[in-house]
Amino acid sequence: MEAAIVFYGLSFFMTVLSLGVLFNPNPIMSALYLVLTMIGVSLVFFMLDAGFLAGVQLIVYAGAVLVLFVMVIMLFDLKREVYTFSRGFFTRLLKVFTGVVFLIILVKSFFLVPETKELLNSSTQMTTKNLAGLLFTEYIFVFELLGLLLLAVAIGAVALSRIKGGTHAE
Amino acid sequence: MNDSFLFAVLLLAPIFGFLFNGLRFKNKNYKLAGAVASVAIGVSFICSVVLVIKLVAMPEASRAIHVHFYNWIEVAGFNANAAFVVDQISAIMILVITGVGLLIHIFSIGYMSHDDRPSKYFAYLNLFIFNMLLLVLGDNLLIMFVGWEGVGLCSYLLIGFWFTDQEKAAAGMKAFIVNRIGDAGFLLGIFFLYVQFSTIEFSSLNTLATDLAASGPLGWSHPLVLACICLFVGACGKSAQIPLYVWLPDAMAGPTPVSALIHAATMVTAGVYMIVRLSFVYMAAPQVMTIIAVVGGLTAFFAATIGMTQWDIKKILAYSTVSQLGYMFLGVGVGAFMPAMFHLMTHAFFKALMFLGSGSVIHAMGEEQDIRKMGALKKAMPITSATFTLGWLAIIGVPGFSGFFSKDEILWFTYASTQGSKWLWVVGVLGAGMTAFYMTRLMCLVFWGKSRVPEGTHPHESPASMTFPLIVLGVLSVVGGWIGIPHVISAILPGHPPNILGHWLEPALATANLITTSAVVEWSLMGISVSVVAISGYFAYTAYIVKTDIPEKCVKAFPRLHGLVLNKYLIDELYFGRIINPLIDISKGLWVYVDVNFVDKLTYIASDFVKSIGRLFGSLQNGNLQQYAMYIAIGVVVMLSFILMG
Amino acid sequence: MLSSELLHIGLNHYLGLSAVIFVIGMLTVLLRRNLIVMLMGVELMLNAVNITFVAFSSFNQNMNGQVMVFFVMAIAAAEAAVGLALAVTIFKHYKEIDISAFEQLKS
Amino acid sequence: MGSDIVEISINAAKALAIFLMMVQIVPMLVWVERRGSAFIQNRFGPNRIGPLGLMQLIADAVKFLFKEEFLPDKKRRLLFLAAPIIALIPGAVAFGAIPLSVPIHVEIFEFLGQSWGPYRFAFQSVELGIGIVFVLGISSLAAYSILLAGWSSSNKYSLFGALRASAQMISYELALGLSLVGILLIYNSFDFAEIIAQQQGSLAFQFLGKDIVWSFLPNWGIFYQPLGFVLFFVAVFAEANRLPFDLPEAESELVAGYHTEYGGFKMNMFYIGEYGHMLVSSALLVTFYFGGYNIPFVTPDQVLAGVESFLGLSSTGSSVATAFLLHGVFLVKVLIFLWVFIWVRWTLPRFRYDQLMDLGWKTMLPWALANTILTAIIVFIFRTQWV
Repeated sequence: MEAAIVFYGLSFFMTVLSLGVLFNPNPIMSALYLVLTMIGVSLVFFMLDAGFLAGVQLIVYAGAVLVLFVMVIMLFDLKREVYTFSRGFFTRLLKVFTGVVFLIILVKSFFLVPETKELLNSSTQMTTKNLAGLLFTEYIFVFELLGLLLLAVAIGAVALSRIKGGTHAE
Repeated sequence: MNDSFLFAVLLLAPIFGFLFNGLRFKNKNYKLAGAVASVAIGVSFICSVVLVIKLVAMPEASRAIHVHFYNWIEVAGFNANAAFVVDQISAIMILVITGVGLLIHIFSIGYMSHDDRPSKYFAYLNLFIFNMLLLVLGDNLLIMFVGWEGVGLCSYLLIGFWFTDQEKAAAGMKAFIVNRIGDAGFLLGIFFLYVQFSTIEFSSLNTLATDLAASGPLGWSHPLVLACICLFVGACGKSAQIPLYVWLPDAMAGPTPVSALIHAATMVTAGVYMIVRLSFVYMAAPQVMTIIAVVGGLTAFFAATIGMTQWDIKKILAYSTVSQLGYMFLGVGVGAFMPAMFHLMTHAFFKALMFLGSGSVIHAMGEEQDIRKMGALKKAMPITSATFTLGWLAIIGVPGFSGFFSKDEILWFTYASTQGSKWLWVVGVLGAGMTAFYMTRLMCLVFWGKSRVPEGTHPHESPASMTFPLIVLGVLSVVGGWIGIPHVISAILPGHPPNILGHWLEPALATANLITTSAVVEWSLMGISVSVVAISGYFAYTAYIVKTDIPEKCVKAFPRLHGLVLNKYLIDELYFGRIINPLIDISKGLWVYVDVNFVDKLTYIASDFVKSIGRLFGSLQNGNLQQYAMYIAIGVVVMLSFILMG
Repeated sequence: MLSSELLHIGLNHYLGLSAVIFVIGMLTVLLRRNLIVMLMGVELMLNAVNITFVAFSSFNQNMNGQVMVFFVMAIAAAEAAVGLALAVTIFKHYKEIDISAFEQLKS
Repeated sequence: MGSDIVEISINAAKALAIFLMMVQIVPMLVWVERRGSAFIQNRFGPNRIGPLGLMQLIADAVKFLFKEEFLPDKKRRLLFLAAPIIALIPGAVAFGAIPLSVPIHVEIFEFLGQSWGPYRFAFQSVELGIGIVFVLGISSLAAYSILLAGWSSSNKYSLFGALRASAQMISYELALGLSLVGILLIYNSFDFAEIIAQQQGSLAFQFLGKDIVWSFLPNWGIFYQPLGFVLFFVAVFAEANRLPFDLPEAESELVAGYHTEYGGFKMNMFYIGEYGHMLVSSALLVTFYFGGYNIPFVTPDQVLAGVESFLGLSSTGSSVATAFLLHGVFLVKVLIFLWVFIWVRWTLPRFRYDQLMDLGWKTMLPWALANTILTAIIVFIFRTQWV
């Protein structure tokens, strides 16, 4: 009962907040709605007994990635947008229609998933230790690859943002 | 040592040399380049020797080392392996290729010392050795074909090595194009053989062909006969037989060691080797063998006549090579496979020796090739002169020298084989006489008589790296013949030395039936040919040393005949006038009238159609990222709904 | 009718939530003109997928799903870094952050 | 939260008390800061109102409450008002997850004719198995209040301050998190209580399978992680935007940085947030490196036994007494660190911004990585059964 109330409340807020991301014409407000959505996702992880991921979600998304977003938006000093959405009435309609159909299909397909078991609260398998174990044994290659990717991205981002142009043109 | 390891080293050592020199082709250090290349070939030579020793140790009936590296092509029943074999035939070939090749590499170090691209030269040379080894070691026709094409390529590259000279570049192209005709024949031959036997491996081909021949004579349209003809066309191209011999004299544009290695000792004998390899197949098609014999005999004769009139030292040797190759084909044509191989080997020794000798002379004369401007070089170049003399004695067939044994064996088979004829023997003997004439003429004009060397040129003896190969080849030219002594001669020699080569090759080759004759006939035939040689040699000596006005008188007596022969029977002009130019005209006509007006228009219609469709769909690709994303989303939706509905 | 089906929170509830968020993220990418907000839409989509991963992982008692979430997070961070760097570059050049600026890049 | 009404109500009261503790420590700290700085700078500081100037705090609070509100234009008003409130949240939530003492065990007792218990009350608002990750995650949200404040002020100094602050916090969060990895490796846990439990008694460790006890040192984390401590200490200063890292509010350059436009009680909330941050940082330092609520050389069980025999209380009573005794020890340690914060502020000058970034990325990060790797190697060598 409590779990249902918490879940439905959280779902409602997350839906509203992500709709805020979609509809708010002010990019900064969009970003802040997104921050709140991320915190909601973190809570969902918490409810799903994935505490470590919840914390990492907070640190990585809310604490780092979205700070960057907000920072960039503030740096550009973007005003409220006159044209929030893309052009073309028909295209817009088609896009929304696609989205709705997609949602219907997704929800329909979820009922193909076989009947699920109870969420066991204190499972011995689902510990952070096991996560780390998997990460450093079975997925070690992917893990190292990700390290390389992040290095490449760091270099690429620095190189990209050092391109001279616009206000920095000589 | 492991067989496959030996094979790998044998094949890869030249490739290593090629890569080493090829990757630093701008380097001008000729000593390093030559040393690396020579060492690479030396390693191959050692491997060859080891392999042959292993082969000798094996029982006579099954002397063959097969090595299978991997499955090269496997398509729907067709199977070609990267497999190699050393048996009695290829053993001789690899010894000749790596041995003579090694000597020529060493010679080249001295010869190319003034060139500015020695690394490139040695890289090509090593690549050639590799391809030649592929050709002779291949266990099936396809590997042989790869080597066949590879040596063609190297030949082209080396003939046109000094490509800044228009004529030399053209000579390279001529060689390549003429060889293409032959190669097309070769490929068709492989196809025919595959159609007939469903295999391209030599051993199974030979067995199957023997079985087929046992069932009775084959008609002209039988695939095997067609295959033999086509393969012979290939051999004609590679081994410079009538009518495809025209490229070989022009090929003398390349560096002289190249002429010695490729256009005298090894590559041009590939055709002979191929036919010997497929001896059982050819024995199943006697009518083709007759063609081969006739073509070989005619080539031997006509090339010799042209050789008598030439003034360029290398051209004379080139025609001599064509003529000698003609003898080999005459040999294989009458079923004298063993003597053909024998002549191939001795020819490799003495012709390589003579080419290298001529190279030494040309080097000494400062790139002068006209024998009218030489003479009396004996004093200036004693070693070259002495070794050249040995080669001369060998090629004209003086008894005791290598050429005598091999050529005489071929002539004897021509006379005595059931597939030979007396007329072919006559042609052969006449050719031998002419050979004696033009070689003696060459000796007289270059080394003996009075010096006609122009002022300012000071001929000198070549360095040791050039004379050493000459000496080794000189020795081989003398003693090389003694491993294949005919039994009539061996009968009168003390100790009755056996015919080592014949004995060695016997299990691997088909043999022709000989008419039983007495030893007297054989002795008398030998006597006739030796005396013909002696007479014509003496005549040449008289004409060019004693009474030097005889040649001019002869020319005046038959001016038209001499002109015709001097211009090589106008064969090149004939080809240009009757074949090449009409082809060019037809092509031009097709281009101007058919291609532009018809084919191009058709393709324009097609391309315009594609273009308009592209424009239509291009409007979808308008650069709007969100529309692209929408396409993706719609695609996902469609796919998911298909999955869910289905 | 408040059936026990609705009150008993199971796997399908979480999947439904993630589907809703995913579609909203997708529409953000499709509809918004601001490049940075589009990137936010991408982040929304990634997080929706993460929710499904964790939900399956928890309900099937299988840790592999959580490992995947870990990787998705790392890649999302990388994607955001590059995306923002691109946005900065675009902004420097065109003085605006509209996605239609990219249309001018075509030849 | 709990199973019955007593447990729930006590837990709720406990959470409220801990939040109030955090809020109430601020005025005291303000007093300590002002008097302390005066002491350091050889002047008097506020000493007129009340004994030792203690009443100055109340006067200040009253003044803050009655100041005139001034707000920017309407568009950004919501965020302008939200920013100071957001500033309070990370400190308060994070502080709630840190155990302040040993849990209290209550035996079964009769009350209102009913039998209650037994209960176990942890001395913290929420007990989490992954406390460290949670605290790091929550404190990483602190950047938003500064960003929002700076942006919604419509003031370029504020915006500069906000951008500087967020860049600085992201940069130092890296070093902060990495310097903790060594502690995690050694104590093998994300749980604060477990980490503290491993720091009781004298310094004892295993070396190549042998147990070694150094009874002259307490079993504190700093002796295992000296480099990690230094890095964490420095990073914490930067995270709290305290001198020498207070670039976001550098008054010589940016007037007052992100809170230039704030006045009255709203500015006070930023102060509370900053001091809350300091409090959390000090508590973390104590928890990780100085044995938490442990009395040096003594284990909590020994304390409990001592209290039982010395005071002669019931088991519930002695549990409560022990908990509050150890909480006092914890508070003393935290206060020492709070004083260190203040002391450093009035001793060191401010960095230049490029020096700050260089220090963060080029010095702290590599050293934190080195510390991680070194610790991993040493832990591997010490823990492996080599024979």
